[in-house]
Amino acid sequence: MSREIGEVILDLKNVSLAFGGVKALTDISFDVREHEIRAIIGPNGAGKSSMLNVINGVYRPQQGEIVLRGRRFARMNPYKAAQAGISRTFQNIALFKGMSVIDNIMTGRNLKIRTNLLLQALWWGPARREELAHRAKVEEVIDFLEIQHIRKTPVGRLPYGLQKRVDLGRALAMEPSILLLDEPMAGMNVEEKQDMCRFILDVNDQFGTTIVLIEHDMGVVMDISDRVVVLDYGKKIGDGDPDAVRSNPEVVSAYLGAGH
Amino acid sequence: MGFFVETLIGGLMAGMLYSLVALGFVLIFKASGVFNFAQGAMVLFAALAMARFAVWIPGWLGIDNALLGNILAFLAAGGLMFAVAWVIERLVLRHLVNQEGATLLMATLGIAYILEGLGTSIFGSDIYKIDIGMPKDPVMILEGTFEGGLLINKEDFVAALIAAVLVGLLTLFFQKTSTGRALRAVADDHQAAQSIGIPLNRIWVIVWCVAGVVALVAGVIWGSKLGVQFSLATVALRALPVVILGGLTSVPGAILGGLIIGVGEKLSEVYLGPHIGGGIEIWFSYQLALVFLLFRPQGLFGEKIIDRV
Amino acid sequence: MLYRENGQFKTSYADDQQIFPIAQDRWLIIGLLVFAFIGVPLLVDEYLFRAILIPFLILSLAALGVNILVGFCGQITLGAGAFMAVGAYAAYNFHIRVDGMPLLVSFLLGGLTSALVGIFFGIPSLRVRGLYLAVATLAAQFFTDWVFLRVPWFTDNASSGSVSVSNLHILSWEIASPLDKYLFCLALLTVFALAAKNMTRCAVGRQWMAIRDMDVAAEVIGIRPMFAKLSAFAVSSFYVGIAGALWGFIHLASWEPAAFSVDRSFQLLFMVIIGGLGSVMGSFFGAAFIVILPIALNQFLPALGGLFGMTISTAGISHAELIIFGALIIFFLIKEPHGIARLWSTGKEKLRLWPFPH
Amino acid sequence: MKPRKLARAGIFAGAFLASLASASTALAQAKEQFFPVLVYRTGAYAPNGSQWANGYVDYLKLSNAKGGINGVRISFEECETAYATDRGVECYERLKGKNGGATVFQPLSTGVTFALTEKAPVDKIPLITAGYGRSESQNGAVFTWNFPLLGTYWVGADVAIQHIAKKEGGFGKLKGKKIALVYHDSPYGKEPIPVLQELGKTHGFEVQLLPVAHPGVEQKATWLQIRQQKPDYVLLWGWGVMNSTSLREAQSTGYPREKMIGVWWAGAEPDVKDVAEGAKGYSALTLQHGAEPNSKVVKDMLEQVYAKGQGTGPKDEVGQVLYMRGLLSAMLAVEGVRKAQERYGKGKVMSGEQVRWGLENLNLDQKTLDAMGFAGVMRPVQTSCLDHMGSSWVRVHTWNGKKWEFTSDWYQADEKTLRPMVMLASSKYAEEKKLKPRTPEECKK
Repeated sequence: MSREIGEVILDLKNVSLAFGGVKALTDISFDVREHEIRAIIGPNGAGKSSMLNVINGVYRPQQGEIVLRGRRFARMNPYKAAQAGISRTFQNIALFKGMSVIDNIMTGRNLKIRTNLLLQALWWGPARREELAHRAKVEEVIDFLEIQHIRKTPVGRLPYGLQKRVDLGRALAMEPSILLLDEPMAGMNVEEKQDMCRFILDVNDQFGTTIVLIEHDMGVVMDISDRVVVLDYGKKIGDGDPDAVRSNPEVVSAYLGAGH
Repeated sequence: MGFFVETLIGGLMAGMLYSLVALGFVLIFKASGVFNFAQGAMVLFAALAMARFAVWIPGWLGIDNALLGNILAFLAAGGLMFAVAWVIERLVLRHLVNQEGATLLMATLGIAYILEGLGTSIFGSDIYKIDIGMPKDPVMILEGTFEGGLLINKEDFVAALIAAVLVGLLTLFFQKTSTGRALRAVADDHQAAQSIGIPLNRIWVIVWCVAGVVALVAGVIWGSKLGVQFSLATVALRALPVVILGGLTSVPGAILGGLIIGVGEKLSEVYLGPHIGGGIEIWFSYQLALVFLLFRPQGLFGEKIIDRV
Repeated sequence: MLYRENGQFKTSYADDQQIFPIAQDRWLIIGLLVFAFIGVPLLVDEYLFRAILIPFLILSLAALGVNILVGFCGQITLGAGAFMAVGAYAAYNFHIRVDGMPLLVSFLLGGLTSALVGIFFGIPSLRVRGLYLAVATLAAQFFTDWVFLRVPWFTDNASSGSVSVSNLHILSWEIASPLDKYLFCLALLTVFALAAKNMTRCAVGRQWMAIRDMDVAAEVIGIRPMFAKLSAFAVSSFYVGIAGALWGFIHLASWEPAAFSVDRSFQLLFMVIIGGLGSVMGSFFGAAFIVILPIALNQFLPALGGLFGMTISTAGISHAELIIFGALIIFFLIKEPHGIARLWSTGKEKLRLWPFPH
Repeated sequence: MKPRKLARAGIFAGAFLASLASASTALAQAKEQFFPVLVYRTGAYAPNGSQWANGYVDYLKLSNAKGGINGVRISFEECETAYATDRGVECYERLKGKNGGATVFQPLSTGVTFALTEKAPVDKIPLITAGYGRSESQNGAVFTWNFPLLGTYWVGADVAIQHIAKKEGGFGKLKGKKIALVYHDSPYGKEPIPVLQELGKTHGFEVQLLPVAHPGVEQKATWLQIRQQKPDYVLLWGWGVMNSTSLREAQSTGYPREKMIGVWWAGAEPDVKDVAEGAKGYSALTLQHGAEPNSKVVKDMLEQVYAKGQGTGPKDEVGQVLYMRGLLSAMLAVEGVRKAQERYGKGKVMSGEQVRWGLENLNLDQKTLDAMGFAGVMRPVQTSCLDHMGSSWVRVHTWNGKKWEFTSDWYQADEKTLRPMVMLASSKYAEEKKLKPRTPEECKK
């Protein structure tokens, strides 16, 4: 791989999260380095999605902090996270169902919109130029993901695999520095999975985007990630490069051995 | 002090009736997710039917007994409300399964129009009287304790009593009967209920029937107090803050909410109204509900909403 | 065969992002506008102007405003009447209290005031949603009803609380005849509809729709819910406020708070749901349906009765009107829950493929 | 769209166009004087509105039965307003040009009156608002087309105070008294307030304002306040179901009905009949007439209209208070036309403008009225260009548990108080509208 793994850009320290009395995450710490692909694995209900939700501020942990490029966040919120260059996809595809593919991806450009409401209402000068410039950017994403043929289709009508791709497209349109992927390949057939893998690697490779990913498919995870965190019942039970994790006995008994 | 107590009691009495209308809302919302704006029209329709049947039926059958006439009229009106519930399920709800809340809400408004039009064209648009022998004149009590005594309206008292009994009966119905349990199951989870073999359509008919009976009782009480007239349909708007305050899915919430709103609006009108011009009770109750919502978005007893991603 | 886009190639994104990318649509709309501005005035009599077309135009504008909030941003409101009232009374006060205030300026100020009030009453939307929000907006409705009845300052201390305006003019154009009023409303509506279309295809429109479709995801990609929701409330209330000012100044000329009662709010919500949520076009369809239907029924039923030799009493007609109106609404909701606009677009799509549907 | 749907849509559109066409291409029939009738037979105010409408329409029928207006037959058409201003405006627009043009409009709604006041001058159609509408429109110099015949709310307020003063034993006794006004929270209910406040200042009584929100079924708090404040008198300014609700609440809070006085819109059978005994002792002003089942005009009506099965409403309501109000309103309009014919040609159809002249020069003396069957029902009315009200005779009647009975002598409004207020308010209106009031010379034309 040509890219160079850099310094730690995201550091989670002693994060604990509970809903009511139920503990979702207990005292978890791990870090993410620039340009790497970091995977989070674990059995169902291990707290993987909660982990991503903590990173980009959808959930607020009761304890712990997030350090992003040296800045401490005791409380992250999704908007702040987005501003800081974190974007993500969702496990159950949270696309905007009433909008077309193009519009969905265009929403990813939202933080970069500068003109105000009045100019937009008039479709005038700067607003128009800006809109077209962003459209051009979005077309690049569309080309990259090879979804040109469906750009005008309402996303609600697309098959699952394509929706996942659009979801990724929307996240990419933000030009993120860190990309969180929540089970990007769940429910896909082998071919689709291959495509998706290719996109992930290409993103990482071409744009140098740091990727944090949750995935069930062990083969894929071990293939593409640089380092892996293993969670079980909200606790961290393993952390390291794929080989190290694979040979970690605790992980083996909790997860791999369980016959997933 | 005596006056404060009187206002308080007046508020509680009014609140009890709001609870009754709110209960109709909650029942239907719980079981079918429909925010039933036609509840007010149902109250009107039921009351109109009751008022007219009480005159017509004794006429047809040649009965001279007022009590018997009223009972027959009540039964007939109840039967009519059952028919209405069945027709609504058949012609409207069944075709609107899985639609969005706003669409359903509009559909119930459509139902409200139909019921209003139908009710007034069948039964007439005059003011009609329901005379179930409620005492009209007030009594004074506790004249020793409070200066000038406490004025208690017997009619309100009886009305509140009837409302309380109905609420009690409904609670029993929900807790003790199998139909009641099925209703609660449906309220908790439509699909789960369906998968264990509870027929949704039938449940809907039943719950609309129950709401119809609640509307009938509310209509009889209000009608006997104020006369049965088109304006009864507007009680729905008075009961909305109640359901919001109490939570859309909570029966105890509807009852407690009704009492809070009743007391709140009467106290505000009497003590605050004169300083800012009066006529504030209707918006005051909405503001009360609104302020409350800002602290508890799901209402007093509503289920907490958790976002899942 | 006429409705074809073969041979119409887009060579730039600008072309592709036009309001009507298909040439036939463009011509149809231009034709309609020309007809509305030139054809209608030649054909139509005073009754149609005053009783149908002017109310239709004004309520279309209001429905457009409501659609921005409900259809595009997903925030249900039952308080639209309140914002009409705010717009009307604010415009009235600017009109009479500031000497020489141009009519259009007082309308715009009325709209802006309404927008501010809208933002204020939109604040609960940050905490509550759905039907709870709908009821919360009723608070705005009843509160404004009361304010305009009770605070004499707003009605220029008129003893009855009813206000009236007259001698409306823009520069030297006296807006007096039904035709003038029609053209004035039409011009305003055209401008505002265009602006609405622009907003909904721009960033701000996407923000609204994103909040509507999935608010958590919207926040994750950097849309601030507060800004999106409150801007929708502001823009919507602005539109509704302008419509209120038109309703008061142009249609009624003399009004009381009851003109903007809760019934009006329900009526507007009906329009957007029947017309089509999230569709600019739908607002017009809905307004037409709701404005014309009762009047048509009211006139059509006696004629129908006459055919069968029956005379139906006024009361009978009104009752039948209520029943039929309610039934038609339910019928529409069942047949096409997404509104008339959806029927329209399905129709268009079929036409595009016709005669080869597969 | 499926063809079937298309067809359905087509049928609907066609039907609609046809009905519009029939509406707008007015069938101009010669020799018929067209009376549009704005009514409300549905909605919250239907019980009161229907009775008025029945009386109105019946009188038009009776006039036809008696040979029309000097041979000119009357045609009429009802239009339902549901007491809503915008529907009222639509009705007005629909009917104003029909059948050769509307003679006169009587909307029976203060809200609609306000809206039509702006439109009538443009269309040159007079507006009769007998006993309602804008009080300052009495000034015909400014309100050229408005005719608040027989009385305005200001007259009502003034007479109500006179009546109280008489019961108390003179205006001097009013000092320190407390009078509550329970009113419908709308322009209608607010109209009397300035007069009451003015009189309160003059005579030293306190006015307590208690608004009741539309439609008026929720009055508990209002009556609790009355119970707390214990006003000496309660004036009731309600309409429709609000009136009976007030009486029921008064009963249940124990406020003496004898101390309650209603305006003439709160003193009819629908307001009290279901409260029956509970409303006993309650008084209301009358717009001259009360319930007049024994008057000659009612007998004529029963003989010439109802006996032939042409009556509009139920027979037993003929002669009731609101029925009579409608009947009188129609009579005034008919007499306006008759008067106009005296000048512009007997046996001809009069235009709105001509009818206005007629209404402005109405002079119904007692002899004429008696001859028409209004003996004991009405006192003379004489209008002029500057006075569009014509008379301000008011009596008080009281509900005895079964029917209304007159319990006072005739009162007349105090011009000294009211005239300056009318002039002030109407000149403010003229100023706002940039109208130039008519001078006495212009009136002569």
